[in-house]
Amino acid sequence: MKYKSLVINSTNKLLFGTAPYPVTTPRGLIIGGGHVYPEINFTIPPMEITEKTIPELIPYYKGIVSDTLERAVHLNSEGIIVEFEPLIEMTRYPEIGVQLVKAMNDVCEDFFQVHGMKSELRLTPNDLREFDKPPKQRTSAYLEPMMELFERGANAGGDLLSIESTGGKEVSDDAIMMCDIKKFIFSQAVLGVRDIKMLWGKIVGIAKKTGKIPGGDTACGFANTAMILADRKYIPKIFAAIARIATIVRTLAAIEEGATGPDKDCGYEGPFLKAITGIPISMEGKTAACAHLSPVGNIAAACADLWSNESVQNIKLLSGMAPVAYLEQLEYDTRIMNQAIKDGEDTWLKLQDLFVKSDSYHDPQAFILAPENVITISAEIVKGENYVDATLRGCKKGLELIENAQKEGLLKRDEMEDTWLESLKTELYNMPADEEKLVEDVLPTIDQNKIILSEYGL
Amino acid sequence: MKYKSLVINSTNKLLFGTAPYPVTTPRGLIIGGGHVYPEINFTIPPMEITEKTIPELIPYYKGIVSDTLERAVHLNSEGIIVEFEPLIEMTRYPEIGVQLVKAMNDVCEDFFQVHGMKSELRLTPNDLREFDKPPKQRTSAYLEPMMELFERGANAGGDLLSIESTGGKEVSDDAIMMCDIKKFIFSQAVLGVRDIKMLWGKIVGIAKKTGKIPGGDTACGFANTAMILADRKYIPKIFAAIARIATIVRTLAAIEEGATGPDKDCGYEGPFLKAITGIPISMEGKTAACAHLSPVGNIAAACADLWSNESVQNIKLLSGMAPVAYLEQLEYDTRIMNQAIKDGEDTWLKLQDLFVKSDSYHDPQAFILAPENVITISAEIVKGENYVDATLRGCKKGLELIENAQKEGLLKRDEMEDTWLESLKTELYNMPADEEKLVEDVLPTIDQNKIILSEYGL
Amino acid sequence: MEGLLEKIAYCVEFGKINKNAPYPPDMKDQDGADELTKQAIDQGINADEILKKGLVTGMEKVGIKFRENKVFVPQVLMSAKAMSTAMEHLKPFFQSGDVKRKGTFIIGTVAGDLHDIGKNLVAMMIEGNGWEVIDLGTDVKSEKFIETLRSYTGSYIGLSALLTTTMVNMEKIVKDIKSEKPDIKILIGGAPVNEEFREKIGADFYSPDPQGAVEYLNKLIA
Amino acid sequence: MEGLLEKIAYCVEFGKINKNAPYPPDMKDQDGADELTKQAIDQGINADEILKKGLVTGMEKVGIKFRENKVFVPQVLMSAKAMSTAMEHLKPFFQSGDVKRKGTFIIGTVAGDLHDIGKNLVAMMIEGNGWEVIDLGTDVKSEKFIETLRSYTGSYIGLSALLTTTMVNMEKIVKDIKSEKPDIKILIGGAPVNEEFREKIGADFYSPDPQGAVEYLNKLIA
Ligand code: B12
Ligand code: B12
Repeated sequence: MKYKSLVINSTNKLLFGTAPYPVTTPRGLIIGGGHVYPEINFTIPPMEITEKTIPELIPYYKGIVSDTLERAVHLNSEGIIVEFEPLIEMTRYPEIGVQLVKAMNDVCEDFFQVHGMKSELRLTPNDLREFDKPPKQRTSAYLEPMMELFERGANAGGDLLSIESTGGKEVSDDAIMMCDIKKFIFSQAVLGVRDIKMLWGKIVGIAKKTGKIPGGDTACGFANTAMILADRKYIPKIFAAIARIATIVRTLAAIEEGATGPDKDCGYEGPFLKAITGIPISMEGKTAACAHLSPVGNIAAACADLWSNESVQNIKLLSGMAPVAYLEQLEYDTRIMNQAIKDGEDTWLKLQDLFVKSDSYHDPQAFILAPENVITISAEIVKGENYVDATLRGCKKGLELIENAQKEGLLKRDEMEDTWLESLKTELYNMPADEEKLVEDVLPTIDQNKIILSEYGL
Repeated sequence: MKYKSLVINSTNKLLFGTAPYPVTTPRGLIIGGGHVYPEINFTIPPMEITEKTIPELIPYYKGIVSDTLERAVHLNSEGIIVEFEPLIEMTRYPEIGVQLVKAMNDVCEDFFQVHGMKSELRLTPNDLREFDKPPKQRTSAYLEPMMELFERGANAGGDLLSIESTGGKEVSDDAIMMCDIKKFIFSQAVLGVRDIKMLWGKIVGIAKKTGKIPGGDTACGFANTAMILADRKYIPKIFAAIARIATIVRTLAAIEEGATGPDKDCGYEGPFLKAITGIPISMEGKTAACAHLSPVGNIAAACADLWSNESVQNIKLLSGMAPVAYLEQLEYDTRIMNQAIKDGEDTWLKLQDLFVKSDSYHDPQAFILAPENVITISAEIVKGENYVDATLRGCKKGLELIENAQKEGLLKRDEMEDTWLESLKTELYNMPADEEKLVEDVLPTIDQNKIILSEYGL
Repeated sequence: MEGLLEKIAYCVEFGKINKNAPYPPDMKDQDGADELTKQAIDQGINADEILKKGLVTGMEKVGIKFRENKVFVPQVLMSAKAMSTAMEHLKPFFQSGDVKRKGTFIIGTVAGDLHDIGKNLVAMMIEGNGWEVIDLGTDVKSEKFIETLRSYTGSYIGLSALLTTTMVNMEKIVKDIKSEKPDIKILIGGAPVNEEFREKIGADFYSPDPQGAVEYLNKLIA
Repeated sequence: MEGLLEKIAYCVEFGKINKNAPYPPDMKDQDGADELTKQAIDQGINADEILKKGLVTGMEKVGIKFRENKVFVPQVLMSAKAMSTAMEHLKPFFQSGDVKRKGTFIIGTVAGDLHDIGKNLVAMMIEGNGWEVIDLGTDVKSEKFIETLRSYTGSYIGLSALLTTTMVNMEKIVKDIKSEKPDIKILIGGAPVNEEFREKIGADFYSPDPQGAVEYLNKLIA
């Protein structure tokens, strides 16, 4: 663990729109520099995607971006991030992805020239390695097209590079379904961290070579999976909350390798990363209800530097196309935040306080995102001697905070979950804080047909 | 004009969540009583609607309402309004509408019994009179099914009664397209007012008879039509702003007839009505971007007692069905507002200030909705000797405020609109402030084939 | 002669109807499209030239400005009024067959639907482009379209719908017309309509705006 | 005898696998589904009864609690484990044909798609209801389904897709299977899938949740 102390250690410095290490983009957005920008994300309805259909895909994607930017101009937006999250085929055959990046970047440049509208493309290639069964995290032939899309896509105009990497998923899915926190921590603090270091080493290399911004990763595939399952009452919310904390170190590892932020939107480890490292972060909350429901609609905004809708299909709503409607919603959300920033620290903190208090006592998953709790938990994490220890400390602290808040009657309790709090506690307090021992403990309980340990250097 | 002075005459009393005359619903929502509730509204994708398809429609509508209420329970909502805006056939053949009201109300009651979830149906029959060409506002055979749906629907569980009435539309459409403010004022202050009085006399009668709440009307068909056209740059925004002011008296006339609020969501005359009469109001802003884009995303919330999404089709988003996603967004929006209310006057005013300042200087249509301007304009309106005079006063005052703000460099100007400001001024200052004279002036310029004046008692 | 046609085009472009018209203020007391067209005819200028080089050219210019958001609808409406006033003078030439419009376009908002603002704009832009437009208004049923088609053989149809519920009626109308006259080209539009829906119901063309319809129609007769 | 089957059902319902299993804590050191099923067989209780009145009944109970959000997935998974452990003892009776499952259900996530959490839940609930389930995993192509169908004639198919892009593959798979075996019933599901899409691609049944699929399958064989 590189970080031994927090970059932000006081609650009233952990705020939306500002980060100790802001990131400046080519067209002049200063992310974390005193302004929150919308990050619009979209996907397409069922459509054939092959190299042959590129001529149809290009105008389609250009159309979405130009409609969206047009609306941004109409609303006097001060700038937006447009995320391109390719569909599988577009990474599998990087030529498709590259051409789409180029086409969309042309639109961005056009709006910059004509209207002075500052926009920037975030390029997030897919992690294809899961298609090997079991996945070959280090030796997969899929790494090649992924890296090709990163490099050629960066050169074609992908100014911010990100990925939602999937290292550890062979174990985490089952761990979530069984609510096995030990196995889950193993998947994150051992497998996840190892995989991220390898992968982000490469991505940061490409960013340096192409002069682009190595944004960051997200534990979407882990903690959001848990969140969605908890939302459907498939697993306890308290498990999802602790699982969220358990993902922090894996995403942190990308920053240790050189990622500078803004991290990827679809995870909620961002506030912890910001406290620990000072990078600007992208977050999503209520206005991502098009992509998934969540218990953190407002509190997610508390420390956001980019405010995202995660993903919406390009379908027609009564008002027009969905990405345009969502851009408008994001823009209005950020207008309030930016107005509060302009009005000075008092108002800034007050608005944050509204975001926080309005959500945090409804659900443990929201509660742990309150800046105060983020700082407390992060401070525990950086005390860790290694990633496992750090994770364990974070999880224990999180559980303690939750338990106390429930006891004090502040945080809503769900009776069905009480026994789960107890069993989580038991598990956490009976777990080794050392990688080697944890591996030894967990290995016999996992299905060796599903995972190749050497692909994690184990 | 019944109202001679303002019920609310200080800016810091014109706030979201509170109204001098709150309205209590049967299941215990107190609208305007210190809490902002979401108002969810939805419509269905293309589907056959006849008495024969009732058996398919019922489970469909029940499904939407129960999914939505389930989400509201999940989010610990303190209550919601569900608006039923029927499709034409459901008013044309009231049996369909009545059965759907009953079915949805059963769901509401069920959630009330099982989960204590307080919800209430707003029933908004369609104004069918336009189907006669030219419309017969008073003698139309269509009035019968409309009133039947009001009455039987009220008895079946439609607790709040509303309509978007269309009196004056024969003239207003052309007036908007030609940006003819004189003709537009005629359509509102003469035709609109006369029609509303007739119609709301009946509706209030039904409300009394059935023991239900006569909510209110909206000038959606007039001012929103102008707003949408301005949004597409078809007409100047400044015309749309003044047209908005010109609609106030017609919707006010419903309150004079006994409507108590909450008025219908899809208009922005609400804040003025609140200032003048003290009723609670329903508003829509950014979270109605599914139904229409707008320049008033945040400022619309400044004085809202209900917060609505106007309408979203029941289509599938990545997260689930659209009405559920929008209910979630509304709930999070209102959580912040309610938290601010809880935190006391300071925070309450500060949040309102953020809503206001973040929008009001971008567009004249937003600007006139700033509480300060609402009060100034409303104060002018109540000085009016009659509806025409009142309207003219309001419009002149609005134009003056806009002009000054533009001159001071506060309000964004659009060069293309400058000549329109001038010509609007000329027209307003050369117009009679007296109904009879206005009628005399305007009659020769309107197409008598399109309107039957006797249907307005003219 | 060139000068006169240019002047007519200018009057149409800026919506100068006739001498008495107060609009636009800076052309006060000058001749308008009305007077100039009469003069052109009196001077023996070919009516077809007056139509194409004068009136349609003027409308095309304002149409382009409208598409580029450089003028508002009322300005286009004034242009359209200037054009239609001038057209009165050309009537005899249409009747004699000396001048032809590009073709006939029949438009209406479908049964059950009363929204007509969008439809009116489409009608106006197509008319201004030199087409004869028959506007059947709102709430129009299949029979009405088919009946009108009988009087105007070889014309094109435009349907508008703003309600998702009336999209079903749009589908029905398309089927009814096509089963009566399979070769008729049907254009559709309105906020809830899209390309996918067009394909589904077997209409021939969808456009989100009037311009697209104008271009499509012109291509059809090219 | 009744008592024993009830106990087995109870063990399945509460996920008591065997004596050594630590879960649930309040059944520590008691016999589990494993031991009790063996006892039942030893006592000569009809294997079919053990399956239906014991195991399936237990799973049904936990299934109902799950649907009503009274238990979480891990609890259902424990029940499923208890059931499958007990099933080991019934194997010989299946082989001899003394006991039959309700039928065979082949399930997989379609080609290009790796999401399997939803599919796994569906598989689990159907299996627990007394069906044989063949889980082909994720990223499954038409050939694989058709091949599997050859070995399990008369079975039913379930397809899952979570990406809008792989919905196209779902369509293809349905077509491929139907053109090979027109009578096969195909069930589909996954977040982006809906009834309209089902109709479009010609699948037989769509359900947003596992319960719907279980009910549909049971109706089919009723
Ligand atoms: C978890 C998850 C993942 C995990 C998957 C883990 C796993 N082992 O499955 C990971 C992180 C790996 C992942 C990867 C990706 N994902 Co993903 N993922 C999700 C997420 C958050 C939840 C899905 C889930 O498990 N839900 C819980 C289960 C229980 O629900 P379910 O699957 O719907 O199943 C239920 C029903 O549908 C039904 N059912 C399901 N199948 C069947 C079958 C039958 C026969 C029947 C009757 C019923 C039925 O019963 C189930 C139980 O009730 C969704 C978001 C969302 N809102 O759904 C995105 C989502 C599906 N993913 C998405 C995307 C884009 C991706 C990636 C492309 C991301 C990327 N950029 O790399 C990759 C694609 C990988 C691939 N090729 O498949 C998008 C899809 C967008 C689109 N247009 O298609 C979503 C919607 C997220 C978003 N909002 O953008 N994802
Ligand atoms: C103005 C308006 C009205 C006015 C109509 C005035 C008029 N004379 O047309 C009034 C108030 C009367 C009205 C009434 C109703 N309305 Co209305 N209305 C609108 C509104 C706000 C704007 C529509 C508009 O004029 N747009 C501007 C024009 C220029 O755009 P356009 O029509 O799309 O046309 C453009 C293109 O589509 C294209 N085009 C149009 N037609 C054609 C045809 C061809 C051939 C081609 C090529 C192109 C083309 O070119 C045009 C120019 O660019 C919309 C909201 C919205 N977001 O659209 C709701 C809306 C359409 N209405 C709606 C509803 C529900 C109603 C009512 C049922 C309300 C009620 N409860 O009573 C009634 C129905 C009356 C009826 N039977 O038709 C809903 C429809 C929802 C749904 N699922 O269908 C909407 C979407 C509002 C909402 N968000 O809920 N409405």
